[in-house]
Amino acid sequence: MSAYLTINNIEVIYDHVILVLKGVSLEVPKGKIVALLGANGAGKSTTLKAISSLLRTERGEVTKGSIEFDGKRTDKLTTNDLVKMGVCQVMEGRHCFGHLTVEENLLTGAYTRRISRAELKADLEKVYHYFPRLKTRRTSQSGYTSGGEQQMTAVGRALMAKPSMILLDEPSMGLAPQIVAEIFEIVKDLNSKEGVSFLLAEQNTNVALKYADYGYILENGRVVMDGAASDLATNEDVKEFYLGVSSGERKSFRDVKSYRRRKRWLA
Amino acid sequence: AQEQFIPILSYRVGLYASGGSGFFGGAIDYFNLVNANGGINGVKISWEECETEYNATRGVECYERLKKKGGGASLVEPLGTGIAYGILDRLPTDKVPMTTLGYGRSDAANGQVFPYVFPLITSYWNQAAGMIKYLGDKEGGIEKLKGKKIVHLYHDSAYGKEPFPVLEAYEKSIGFQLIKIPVPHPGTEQNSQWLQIRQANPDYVILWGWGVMNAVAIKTAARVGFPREKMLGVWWAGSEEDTIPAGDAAKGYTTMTFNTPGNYPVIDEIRKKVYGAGKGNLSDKDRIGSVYHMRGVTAAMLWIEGIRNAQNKYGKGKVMTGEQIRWGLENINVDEKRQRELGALNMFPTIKTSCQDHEGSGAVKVQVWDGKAWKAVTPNWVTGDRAMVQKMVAESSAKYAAEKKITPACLPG
Amino acid sequence: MIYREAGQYKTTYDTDTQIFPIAQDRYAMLAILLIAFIVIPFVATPYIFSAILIPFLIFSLAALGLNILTGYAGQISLGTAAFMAVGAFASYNFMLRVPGMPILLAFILGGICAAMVGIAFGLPSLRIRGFYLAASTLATQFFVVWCLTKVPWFTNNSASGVITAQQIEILGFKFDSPQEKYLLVLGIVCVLALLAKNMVRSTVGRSWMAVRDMDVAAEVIGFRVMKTKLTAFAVSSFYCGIAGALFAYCYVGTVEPEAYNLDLSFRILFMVIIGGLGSILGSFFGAAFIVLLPIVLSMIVHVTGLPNSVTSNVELMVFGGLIIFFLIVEPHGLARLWQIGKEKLRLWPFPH
Amino acid sequence: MSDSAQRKIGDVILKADNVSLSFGGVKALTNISFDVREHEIRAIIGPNGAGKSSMLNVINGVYHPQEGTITYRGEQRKDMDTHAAAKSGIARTFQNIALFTGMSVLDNIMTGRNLKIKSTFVEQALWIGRARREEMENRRVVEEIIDFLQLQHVRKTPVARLPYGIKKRVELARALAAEPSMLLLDEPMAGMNVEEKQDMCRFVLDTNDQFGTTIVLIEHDMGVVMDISDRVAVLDYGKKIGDGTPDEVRSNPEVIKAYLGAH
Amino acid sequence: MQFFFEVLIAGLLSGVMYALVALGFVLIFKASGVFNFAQGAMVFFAALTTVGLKEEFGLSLWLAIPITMVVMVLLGIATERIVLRPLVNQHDITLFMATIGLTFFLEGLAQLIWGSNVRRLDLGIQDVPIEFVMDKTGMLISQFDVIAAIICAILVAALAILFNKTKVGRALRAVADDHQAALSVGIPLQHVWAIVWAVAGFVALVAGLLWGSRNGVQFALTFVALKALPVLILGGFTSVPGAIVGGLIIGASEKLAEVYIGPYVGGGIEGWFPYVLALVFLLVRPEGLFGEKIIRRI
Ligand SMILES: Nc1ncnc2c1ncn2[C@@H]1O[C@H](COP(=O)(O)OP(=O)(O)OP(=O)(O)O)[C@@H](O)[C@H]1O
Ligand SMILES: Nc1ncnc2c1ncn2[C@@H]1O[C@H](COP(=O)(O)OP(=O)(O)OP(=O)(O)O)[C@@H](O)[C@H]1O
Ligand SMILES: [Mg+2]
Ligand SMILES: [Mg+2]
Repeated sequence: MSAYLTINNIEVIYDHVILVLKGVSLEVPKGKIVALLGANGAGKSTTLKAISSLLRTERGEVTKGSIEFDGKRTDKLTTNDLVKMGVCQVMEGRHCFGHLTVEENLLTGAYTRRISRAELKADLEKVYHYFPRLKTRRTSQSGYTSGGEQQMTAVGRALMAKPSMILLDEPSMGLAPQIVAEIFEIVKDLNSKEGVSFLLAEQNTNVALKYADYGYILENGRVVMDGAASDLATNEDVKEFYLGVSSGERKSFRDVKSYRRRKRWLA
Repeated sequence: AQEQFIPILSYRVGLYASGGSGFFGGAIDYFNLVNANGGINGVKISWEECETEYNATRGVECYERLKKKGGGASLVEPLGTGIAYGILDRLPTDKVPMTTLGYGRSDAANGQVFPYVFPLITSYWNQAAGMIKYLGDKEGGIEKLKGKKIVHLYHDSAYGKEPFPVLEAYEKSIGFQLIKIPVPHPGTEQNSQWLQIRQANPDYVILWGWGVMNAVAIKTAARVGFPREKMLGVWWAGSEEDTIPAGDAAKGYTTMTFNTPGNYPVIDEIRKKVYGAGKGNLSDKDRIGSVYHMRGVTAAMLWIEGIRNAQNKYGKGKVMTGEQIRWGLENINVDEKRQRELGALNMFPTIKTSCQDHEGSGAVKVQVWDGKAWKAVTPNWVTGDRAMVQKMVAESSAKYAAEKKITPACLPG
Repeated sequence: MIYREAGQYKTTYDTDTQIFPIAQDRYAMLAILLIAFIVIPFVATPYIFSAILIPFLIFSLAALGLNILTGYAGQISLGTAAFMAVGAFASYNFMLRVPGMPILLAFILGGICAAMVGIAFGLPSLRIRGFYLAASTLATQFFVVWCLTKVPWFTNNSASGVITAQQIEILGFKFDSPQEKYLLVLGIVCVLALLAKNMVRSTVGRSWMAVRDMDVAAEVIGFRVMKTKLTAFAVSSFYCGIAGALFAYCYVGTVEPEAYNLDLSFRILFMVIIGGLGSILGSFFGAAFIVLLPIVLSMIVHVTGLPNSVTSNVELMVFGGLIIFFLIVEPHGLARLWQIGKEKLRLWPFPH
Repeated sequence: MSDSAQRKIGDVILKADNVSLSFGGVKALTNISFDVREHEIRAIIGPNGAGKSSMLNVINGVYHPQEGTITYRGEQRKDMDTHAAAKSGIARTFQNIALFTGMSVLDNIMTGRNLKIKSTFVEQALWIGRARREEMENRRVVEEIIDFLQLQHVRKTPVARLPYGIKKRVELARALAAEPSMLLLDEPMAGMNVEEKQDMCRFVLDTNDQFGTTIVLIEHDMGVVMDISDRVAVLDYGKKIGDGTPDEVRSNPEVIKAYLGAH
Repeated sequence: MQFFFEVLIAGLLSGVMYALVALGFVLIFKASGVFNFAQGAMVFFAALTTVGLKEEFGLSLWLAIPITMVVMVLLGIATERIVLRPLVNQHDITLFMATIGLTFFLEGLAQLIWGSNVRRLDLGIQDVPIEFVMDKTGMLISQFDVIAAIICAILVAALAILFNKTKVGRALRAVADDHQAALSVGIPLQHVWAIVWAVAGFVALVAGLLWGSRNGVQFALTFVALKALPVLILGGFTSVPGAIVGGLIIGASEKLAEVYIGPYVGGGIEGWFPYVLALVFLLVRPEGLFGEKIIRRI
């Protein structure tokens, strides 16, 4: 299986001094869903931003290694070029255009596409179909919509770009369980019907591993484990730390007594 | 090898760049001429320019930077009120004389209080007095101004307010009606002022403007149909830079001046010897002999006279100190004979300075823009009520002396 | 390796909240102060005093004031010069009209007057934000200068509106020479800088920053937004007022209201932004940059021997270009650049 | 439950009666009545846009309802005022992280203690006496919170640089610093993995246990909500469709239909 | 009464001239959230380039103007390349500061190339009262003003359509809200900015020609920006029609104030009056008359 997106041993430094990624390598094969797991601050978002070239806008830079998409190196490409090539990122923390209405937000998603009005309308309807809540709020300025509504807007906006590869940064954050399931169904749908590949940074490990084909676990800026999603889901460590199941049973949140940091793969 | 150093605090960028480049260009052209003619008794002039941007802070810095250069500054001329104020207090300690040709503190004419300041030729107060005199003459006698309306349209700053005491004194003594209308800096918009003027329908408008304000005033006057002949500008509103942008609207507009427009042997000499040798300072040769250029030449001429005076007293062919030049400037005497020698007969009024009178003349002239060039209106030099002005100078400088705890006295030669 | 904090453990919160928690910084600061107070007065020339050091210190103070308002409290102001003018003219009038007024007290009262004007003009900031506020502060700038020009009382009825600063005398000692004035300014600036540092590291400072970063949240936490913003305006204007008075008394001597024009306001804003918003040290860096750069530039361009009409313009272009350049290199200003430099030094010779 | 008995859930301290809030045409809350008892952990759940955050905003005075009344500690009023709410011991965290991005973690948490500061502005400028003592005292409290929430390693980091999950924790720390009697948490566990959620739950439970802090919690993770809360209110597009113990809510058909889905 | 109307109309017409400059600001602010301080310098630069080409190279005005247009477009592109691109996603105030740097650069550049002489610009539009109106009503209305008003109206209409009715317009507003998000959906910030700056250059050229032919082409042209600022805050930074409405209000009220209040307080209040007026408006509507509401939510 050919790799669609390849990350080769990259190192990322913010502000010239803060080393965040210390040699991360991963691949996303064409038409697959790959999950990127890891604790807070592991560097998931950073990895995604490195791919989509948004790093520069945060004064970060890839100092070592390379990123290739579809056989082309991306270091010289701008985010816009990448979107045109089909790579689209849904940023963590929503980032809606606050002064634009929900509908206008969605429409900007299709900026790079040259399509007829009718097609645009159809795509819009599709997004509304996925997220009916957005339809009722379509004329509100998105700055005034609720957190979850903004998250839906952000995801919907990316869908409007009709990408061939979507980088999703915590899509489930702040969404009601039903919608989370909905989003992952959409992911699955797009993946199986339209062959869209996904790189998914997700904290909701449970769901992520359920839908993904392959997974990487990031700790402290390094990949510490990778494997087929099904393997990971049955790995004891993963089960304990990421799925909250130890010795086969889910522990009640009330009963977890210690909040000491537990064993890690790397110190 | 011996050189007399003169710092040039010029401004060639910013709002007033056109004036600065003309004036300092003229001065430097004259330096070059003097040097080409062998210097002052063999002493060549050297100079260094420093860009002040017409900004007080930078001006002070330039002054401080250059005052010790080249064996010490001979004198300074910042051509800007703010800078002049900034260095005023430093002059006596540094022993550097400063000339302020046609601007700055009018009361600095009193050399007992301001030994190092020389508002050579004339000051704002004398100009204001001269204006009233001229307007009176136009009416056929100063008393005929009684009952007339005069608008003082001024740049709303210390500069525009400087002539108030004089104008108000005349208002009282003659009995005309003085209407003061300020224009906020920079004066790019004057519709309301000119509507007010049209409403008041005055007999004359005195335009005490600066920079872009002048051209706009002339243009707006045309828009409201106020005759330009009835406008009388100050000398800072009387250069080509003020009238050219106004185009046809400026025809017939009159202003004060302390130079007689025209051509002079010295200007020809500059054309020939300086520009001929490719050393000219102005990039645009059409500006040779323009108002600002001629003012610069005049200033330089008087400085050199001061230095020459000093040499006559302290030793010919030697480099003079600031202190010695101060004496030289205090004893300038350029009469018509001397003017002829300098190739500048009638280019500026005759001038004779003394410790009591650092101005030395107080005479002014009126010029008119004929659409292409400035022409003198009054053949003779005009002076207003000198006695009145001198009284005001005395009072005002006494106040300054009290504030600064200075005991007025003439410095020994 | 020289710049290591390794081995320096803080055992109390007191030591941790020190202004310079790292020993090397402390020694460096001490050294700088020693040089500034003891060495420089002996070695510097009058030119350096009166054309570089004095304006540098005065502008640093003004920049510090503006930094409190803009950098810490997040209110952009384009009216700094107006507050300086209030300080200068108020001090002048106190000296003039109150017999036997000690000059330092006059400065402080001048600063307080500026603070009051600051509060008055700060009131709109409760509703108006961002660039709307910035543009509105121009009202302060124009109004104050207009007022000083219009009301003759402020300038002691001087015909032209120009005031001449009185002689500076403290406890019988006259500050006349550039050197003496430098020491006076340096002393004042050091004291005020220390006070400012104290403010920004305690609750006042945190309240400013909280309001700057997110005023709604600050309110929810319990800060009173109105009080906080107005204190920032008051303190900032106080500093600017003192700086304005020093500008008149220790630098130019004779001033007209026009000297405190928009140009000056902008100049101080540059200092703050180039130096680093929200950094006391940055105010000094910024002032140094804006005071020195034109001087250095004009000296450099001078040796090229080009005609002045060319060099002046080239200077302007380079000045503008450098501002842009520095912003690109480090949008958070020279202070951040300095900090990054230090961090690199700390890691050196091992990268990361 | 045994420990909830220990915590001695008390009387109702906060009561909202028939509160309605709308923005233009959008009805965020319609006729909601809602109460909170002392020392309990009270959860609010509901689909996106249901009005949960709006409810919190009404409680601490960020939004002012058009109708209804709020009774807090026996005092009935039309609406709350943010400052008054803070003063009377209500602290909160926000859904869209509202940290002071330009400040370090430590400073952010210190701001939480601003209401405890008594020293004047002049004292602080001079850094003398009371000001310094208070600073040290508050610092000590804050360090305890930092230890409690395990934020030691980022103490001096500017919060803008922190990853999402840590920011959430800093926000909690800031709220705790105020030593509140009531804590409003708006999705404190969004963007965390299970392990981190477990930690967070521990923090919340411990706060509730040790300080007796009343907690109002919005959360989408049903596991968390059902495990730790005493009572759960369910909102659906501005209306309250359920209220009761976790078990009651879980079996409420209307709630299942609107929110939980078939699980 | 006649006089009152005369002042009023003069004010309204001055306001149109202010609006012309304000439009350039609005354009850039609305499209990128950048408060472009260099607008005044661009006005100066454009006007000076036109006259410079005309006088130094003897080109006809109708050739000089299109060439200047090209220069302004190149300038826009260069600005994006060199100044804005590296500063994407930075704080507003940083970008603001960068435009101040740009101001210095442009001022220096303009004067370096064309010198600092004051020049005259004649567009061939008479700046004298229209006789017909004068005879009928006794009012002084300059032909020049009328033409300026027409040009301004056309510009406003065109820009309003651009922003509200087109895809590019929507993208521009998105950029102003969030640079990073705009990038992430594939809006080519580089092109968008280059276009906007080029259009702003064009607006600056129009303003420069009109103001230049009225006041002479000189450095003071950069100061017309100061007249445009109150217009801008009153109308709202983000509203194209706001610029024109703001211009009319500011123009009329400042003239009326100067004429009717000025004399009682010593005059010269035009410098600050518009700012204070705008401030008062802002107290009621903090985002100006037509500006987008500033969203403050937690
Ligand atoms: N702009 C920045 N400047 C400096 N450091 C940064 C910046 N952005 C992120 N970091 C640092 O990089 C590290 C990784 O952050 P990143 O946001 O990639 O984590 P993450 O895995 O996405 O975490 P989370 O799940 O909480 O979102 C963190 O330690 C963070 O402090
Ligand atoms: N300030 C406001 N202006 C306009 N509408 C608002 C405002 N605040 C909230 N709303 C609307 O009110 C409704 C309820 O919003 P709220 O933020 O309370 O939802 P929520 O239950 O917290 O949802 P989520 O789980 O997505 O955060 C939403 O439709 C939202 O768009
Ligand atoms: Mg992340
Ligand atoms: Mg919510």
